[in-house]
Amino acid sequence: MRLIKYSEAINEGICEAMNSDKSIICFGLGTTDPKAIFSTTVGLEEKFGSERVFDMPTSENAMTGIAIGASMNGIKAIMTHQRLDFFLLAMDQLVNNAAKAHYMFGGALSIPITIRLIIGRGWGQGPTHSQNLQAWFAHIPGLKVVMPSTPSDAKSLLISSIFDPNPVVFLEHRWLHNSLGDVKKGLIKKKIGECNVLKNGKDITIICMSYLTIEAIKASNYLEVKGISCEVIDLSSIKPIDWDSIFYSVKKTGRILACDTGFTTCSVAGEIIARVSIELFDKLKAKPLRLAMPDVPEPTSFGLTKGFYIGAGDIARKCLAIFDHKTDNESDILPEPVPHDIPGDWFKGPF
Amino acid sequence: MRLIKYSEAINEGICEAMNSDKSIICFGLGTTDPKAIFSTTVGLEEKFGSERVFDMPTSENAMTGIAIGASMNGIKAIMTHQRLDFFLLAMDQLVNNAAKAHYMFGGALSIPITIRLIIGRGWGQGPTHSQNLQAWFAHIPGLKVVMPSTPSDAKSLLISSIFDPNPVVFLEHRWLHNSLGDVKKGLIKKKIGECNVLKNGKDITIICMSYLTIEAIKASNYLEVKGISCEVIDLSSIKPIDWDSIFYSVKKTGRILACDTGFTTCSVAGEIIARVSIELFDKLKAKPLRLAMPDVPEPTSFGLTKGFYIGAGDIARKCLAIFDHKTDNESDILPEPVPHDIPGDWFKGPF
Amino acid sequence: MEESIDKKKLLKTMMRIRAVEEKIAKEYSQQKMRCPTHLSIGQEAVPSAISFCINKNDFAVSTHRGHAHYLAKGGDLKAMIAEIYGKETGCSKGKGGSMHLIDTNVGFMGTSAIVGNSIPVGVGLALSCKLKKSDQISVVYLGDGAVEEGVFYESLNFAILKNLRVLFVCENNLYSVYSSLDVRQPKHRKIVSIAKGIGAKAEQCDGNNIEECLKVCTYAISTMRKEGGPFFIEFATYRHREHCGPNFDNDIGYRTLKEFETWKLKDPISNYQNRLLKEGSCSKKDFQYFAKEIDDEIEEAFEFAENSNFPLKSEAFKGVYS
Amino acid sequence: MEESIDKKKLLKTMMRIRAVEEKIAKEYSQQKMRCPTHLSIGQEAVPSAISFCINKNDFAVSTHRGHAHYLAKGGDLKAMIAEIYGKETGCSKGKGGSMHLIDTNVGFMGTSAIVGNSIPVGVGLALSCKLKKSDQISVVYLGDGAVEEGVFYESLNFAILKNLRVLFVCENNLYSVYSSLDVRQPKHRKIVSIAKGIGAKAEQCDGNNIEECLKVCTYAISTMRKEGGPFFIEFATYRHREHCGPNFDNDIGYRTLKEFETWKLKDPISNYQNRLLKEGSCSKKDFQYFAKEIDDEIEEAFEFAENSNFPLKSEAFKGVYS
Ligand SMILES: Cc1ncc(C[n+]2csc(CCOP(=O)(O)OP(=O)(O)O)c2C)c(N)n1
Ligand SMILES: Cc1ncc(C[n+]2csc(CCOP(=O)(O)OP(=O)(O)O)c2C)c(N)n1
Ligand SMILES: [Mg+2]
Ligand SMILES: [Mg+2]
Repeated sequence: MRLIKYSEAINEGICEAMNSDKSIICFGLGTTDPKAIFSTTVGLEEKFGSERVFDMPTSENAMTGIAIGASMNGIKAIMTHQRLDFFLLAMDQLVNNAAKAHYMFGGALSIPITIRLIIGRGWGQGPTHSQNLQAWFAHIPGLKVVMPSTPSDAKSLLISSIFDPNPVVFLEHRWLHNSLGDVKKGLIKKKIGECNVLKNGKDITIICMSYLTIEAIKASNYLEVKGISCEVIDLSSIKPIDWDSIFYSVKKTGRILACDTGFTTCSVAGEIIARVSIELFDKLKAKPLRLAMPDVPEPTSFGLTKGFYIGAGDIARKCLAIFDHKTDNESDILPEPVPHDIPGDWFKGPF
Repeated sequence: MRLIKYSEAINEGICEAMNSDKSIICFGLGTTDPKAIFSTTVGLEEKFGSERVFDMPTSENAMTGIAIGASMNGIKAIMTHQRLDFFLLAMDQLVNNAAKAHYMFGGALSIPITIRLIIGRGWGQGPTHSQNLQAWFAHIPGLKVVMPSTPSDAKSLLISSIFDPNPVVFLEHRWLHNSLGDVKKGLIKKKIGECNVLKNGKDITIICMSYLTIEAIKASNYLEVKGISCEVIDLSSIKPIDWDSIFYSVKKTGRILACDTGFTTCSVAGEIIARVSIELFDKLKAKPLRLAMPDVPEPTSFGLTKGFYIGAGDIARKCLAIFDHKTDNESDILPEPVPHDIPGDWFKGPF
Repeated sequence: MEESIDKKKLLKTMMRIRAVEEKIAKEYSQQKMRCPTHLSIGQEAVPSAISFCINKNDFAVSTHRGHAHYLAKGGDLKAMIAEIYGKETGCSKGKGGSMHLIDTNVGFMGTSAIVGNSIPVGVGLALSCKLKKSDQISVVYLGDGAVEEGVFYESLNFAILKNLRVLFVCENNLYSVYSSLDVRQPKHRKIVSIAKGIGAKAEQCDGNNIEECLKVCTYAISTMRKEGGPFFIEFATYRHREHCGPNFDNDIGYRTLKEFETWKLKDPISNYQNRLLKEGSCSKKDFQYFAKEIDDEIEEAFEFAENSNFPLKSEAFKGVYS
Repeated sequence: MEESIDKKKLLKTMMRIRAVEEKIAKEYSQQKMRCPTHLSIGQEAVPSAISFCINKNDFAVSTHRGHAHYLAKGGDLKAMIAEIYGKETGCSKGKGGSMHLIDTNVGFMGTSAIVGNSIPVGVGLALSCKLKKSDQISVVYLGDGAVEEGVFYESLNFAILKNLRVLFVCENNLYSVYSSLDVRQPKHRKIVSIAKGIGAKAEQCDGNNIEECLKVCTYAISTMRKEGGPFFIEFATYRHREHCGPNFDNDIGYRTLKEFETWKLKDPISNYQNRLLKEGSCSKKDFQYFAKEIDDEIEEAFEFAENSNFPLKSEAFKGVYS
């Protein structure tokens, strides 16, 4: 066992990759500043030099195109944005260019770029610093999308993303940066497109991603006590998604709850419900369930975010309801932590 | 009956609105050029002057922000882009600004802008001139999204969009521009969020939008002959969507096929399947069905687009299969028109 | 000019902004203002000068670092503090926080947490004025980082094209977060020269000298009012505290203590106080009196904020559509 | 210089591009080239000149109007025509069409159907060269409309910042689709002055005079090779035919016949032919000989395209991922 933080795992992943391949570069606003993007890029410039590791102008769109152009000549770029929301400026380059270049030039090119986007919630991040738009990226043919929930996946999936010949959108949740996990040394990889079955169960399949995996595990522990056996699937990759494992699990349990950190309408969770309903209609023992963020921008106020986020309690309640469990006091079930808007004591705001 | 073209209906809608309200402006690349955005803006500059109707620089992102800013001071802007794909440059302004301003400023502002985006398919438009990204817009709280399929809806929904106090994304399909329909004179409005039940039926609900409505109607006529009675729902509004009518219909028919002009994964059709499966699980007599464009960029070649688009035949085959209809020769069913890549003889390419 | 300006009022405007920010800094560690907050301490001269050149019905938009701009435009202090506290009495009803301030009553049309995002909005406001044949102007505050966004360039191009009255106020404080200009913009290329290249009238100005700021702004605005069209001003300025949050951060190594101290010496407020003392237009007593008046107002605002209620949880789900 | 350049080859390069475009125009109405197609007739001098100044291993990227740039860089003619016909032998296997041409064998790294979209790509290619310590340069073709996109400005800023060898070739043909410069850019503001304001070395050049083009390009490229850093050149040019498609469009009213005729008189090819005749470096026979050679090659290319197969339908679903 070697416990390290998620943020350290990211850093290690970049280091290992850059060590093993001189064609990898790493840039983004703040990459070389003292905060080093929540410590994930710390020490990289010292190790690999300022040609390969650099800060950049606030020019998200051009910088994406520049990564694309460099990748056409054998460079593998890792670009980071401190919030996904900033990357909305670069949708033209991402969608009209990176995602399609391999296809529309008949295979003449590959675009091996990795775009790290930090997503989050809470502590007053508000409407434009908290968007979880994985559904957007999943909608676009040609993009791969990953959302690791453990330090080990963070490292291994990041390495796989960097070496993947396609553009990969790598979504890391701010609330996971300090979580600890066992992480192997070296250049470890994990196949993009394979989920983690974190827990075997027989009554219901709970599908989750990124930070919600933490909440799903908590809920499943609680439900176990109540006699409901949950199979917990951490998606880990969003596109390609591991349909085989999902279908296999739902065939077994006959029930599904799909959770999502993003808005509800046209969400990844919705896609999962749709596909499962189409493919496994006859196997479902109960209506499928979804728990995604409401179709509402995230408000800033501490008061307004109370009860706003999806937590273990919400997951547990959804599952209990489908089994017609009566509970005396609903709000007693895995209550929201206090304060509800931070991931843990380590978080000292503002960023 | 007064038959006019879809493109004329758009033009009339703008005229009527601008006539009735001096605060409306209309701009976009080509608005005042001789082609007048597929004739939809013809004559507007003459009628309303060059202060209110103007061409613009190729600066999609800034122009969106400019529309937003003007709207904060009582101007209602109609902005048009000749392809949806160009508008990807403006996602920051649309999503981080227009969609959220009303909410994140606590209601202090409204953003009454209408963004006309032309979508399409065929005739070598290729990967970056053919995207139907309604699912993206539907995913974002604060946006309204409409996709009229008839000239009458085009006019009335456009007028409603212009006068709606929220940002509305108005998607018009190039293949509909020349379609004829009965359109009332005057300042007619249609409520955003109400679908059209185009055909009553009892066996299956076919949900469609925009150009696919034409194909769905063809398919339903064919299916009728085969003894399958289809209820055809033209969504018309994508967000808000008319859940009441959809649920009402599916409760009746017990079967659903959701069609979509966009990519499959995380599509609007997927959202409909998900919601229907969740809400009407017990009412479904057969697995729900979806027919959306594949998760593939649209290729350019005439050869490659053969059989690529969703047509009446595909819709019919999907429906027949769910009723276990055996058909002697599948490909005989409503064959793809020849040539398959144009909407009709009126289309003379290239634009 | 010398004669006509109200020097005391100028000073007081700056002092008030400073005091509000200092108070936020002081209380911030209590963890009651739970949102990213970017203070303008050190950068008070520019908005203060501008507040003397524009009218209440002129427009302004700003950035993540918007407190000073909001206050200088006449924004409601209580509503701002309450907003930072996330209260229902906040100017954005708690939905926006420090980065989303608005007061439409005084033409302050919002700040944005996305760099460059409010620039075209300011241009759109100016377009609306032209359409309405009003002679209002629109002030766009932006940082040295924001000029790196393509939208800045697109917006300025359009403002010139349509001859719109937009005052672009670029507060060049040398940093974007902790990234210095070196890693973002070509050496020896001045920001003002970009604006000129695009075709705008443009000037540079010492952003620590409020009287110079006032002069340059007055000139720019009178030019705009006369001839129409935008004007771009690059102000040299410096933030004293960390990029985001209440503390000093000279220890973390992105800038030298020497640099900090050099700029600290140029502090717009203490310098102006010294100058007014020297020329006899103000006494130390005046300063104390101002400070007291300001403190009372601030005290009241913080009390107001603290005593206000959080919005109801259910409000989170309302107001998505108008 | 006069002595050293191969004038015949220069002329022939232009004539070949023109002849290809004329042939496309001639065949287009057959409706076999079913994709938006933007011809460069009238704009041949610029890419022809550049083809004389750069090496095969230098890079180039271009726009929707990319045929001439592809050919000048040495792109395979047959593969281009086949691509426009949508055939499996096309340079993009039929997936891209006229607006998505590529030939990586000669460093032609693609065209884009989105205005401005390929500009940062060209800068990224130059960055890769710097990282690999190669002295290759990267040519970015763009139109006068593309400079209105913020990404142009962002890309140029970065190229200067990192001292990248990017040659920005702006073909100013006065129009973006049917919109004249008047409605898009400030009067009297030159595009070249934007580039200078951003901090680039920049020149203007008559894009109809191939020898002047050659001179300016040679200077720009030798400067870049010596000093590093980008260079921006604005070329005055004019397209003879409609924006998209094979026809003339002087009848539709966005430009005057007079304007068209004035520019037609500056036609780069006939003028150069006259000049070479006059100075005796070429005879009419030479022209005929060139034309014949070119026509044969083109005939063969069109035959190749016509005789090639469409890709299998199933290919549409392949190659989304690498
Ligand atoms: C589009 C975008 N990119 C990055 C950020 C992160 N960010 C927040 S504040 C800031 C600094 C911008 O610098 P400047 O414009 O000089 O303003 P200053 O903070 O110095 O006042 C940055 C980069 C953002 N908010 N938006
Ligand atoms: C982002 C974007 N906006 C608009 C268009 C529509 N469009 C296609 S070609 C073109 C003209 C651009 O003008 P310019 O850059 O001068 O090139 P030219 O056609 O004159 O060669 C435009 C606006 C587009 N393709 N992409
Ligand atoms: Mg700054
Ligand atoms: Mg042009």
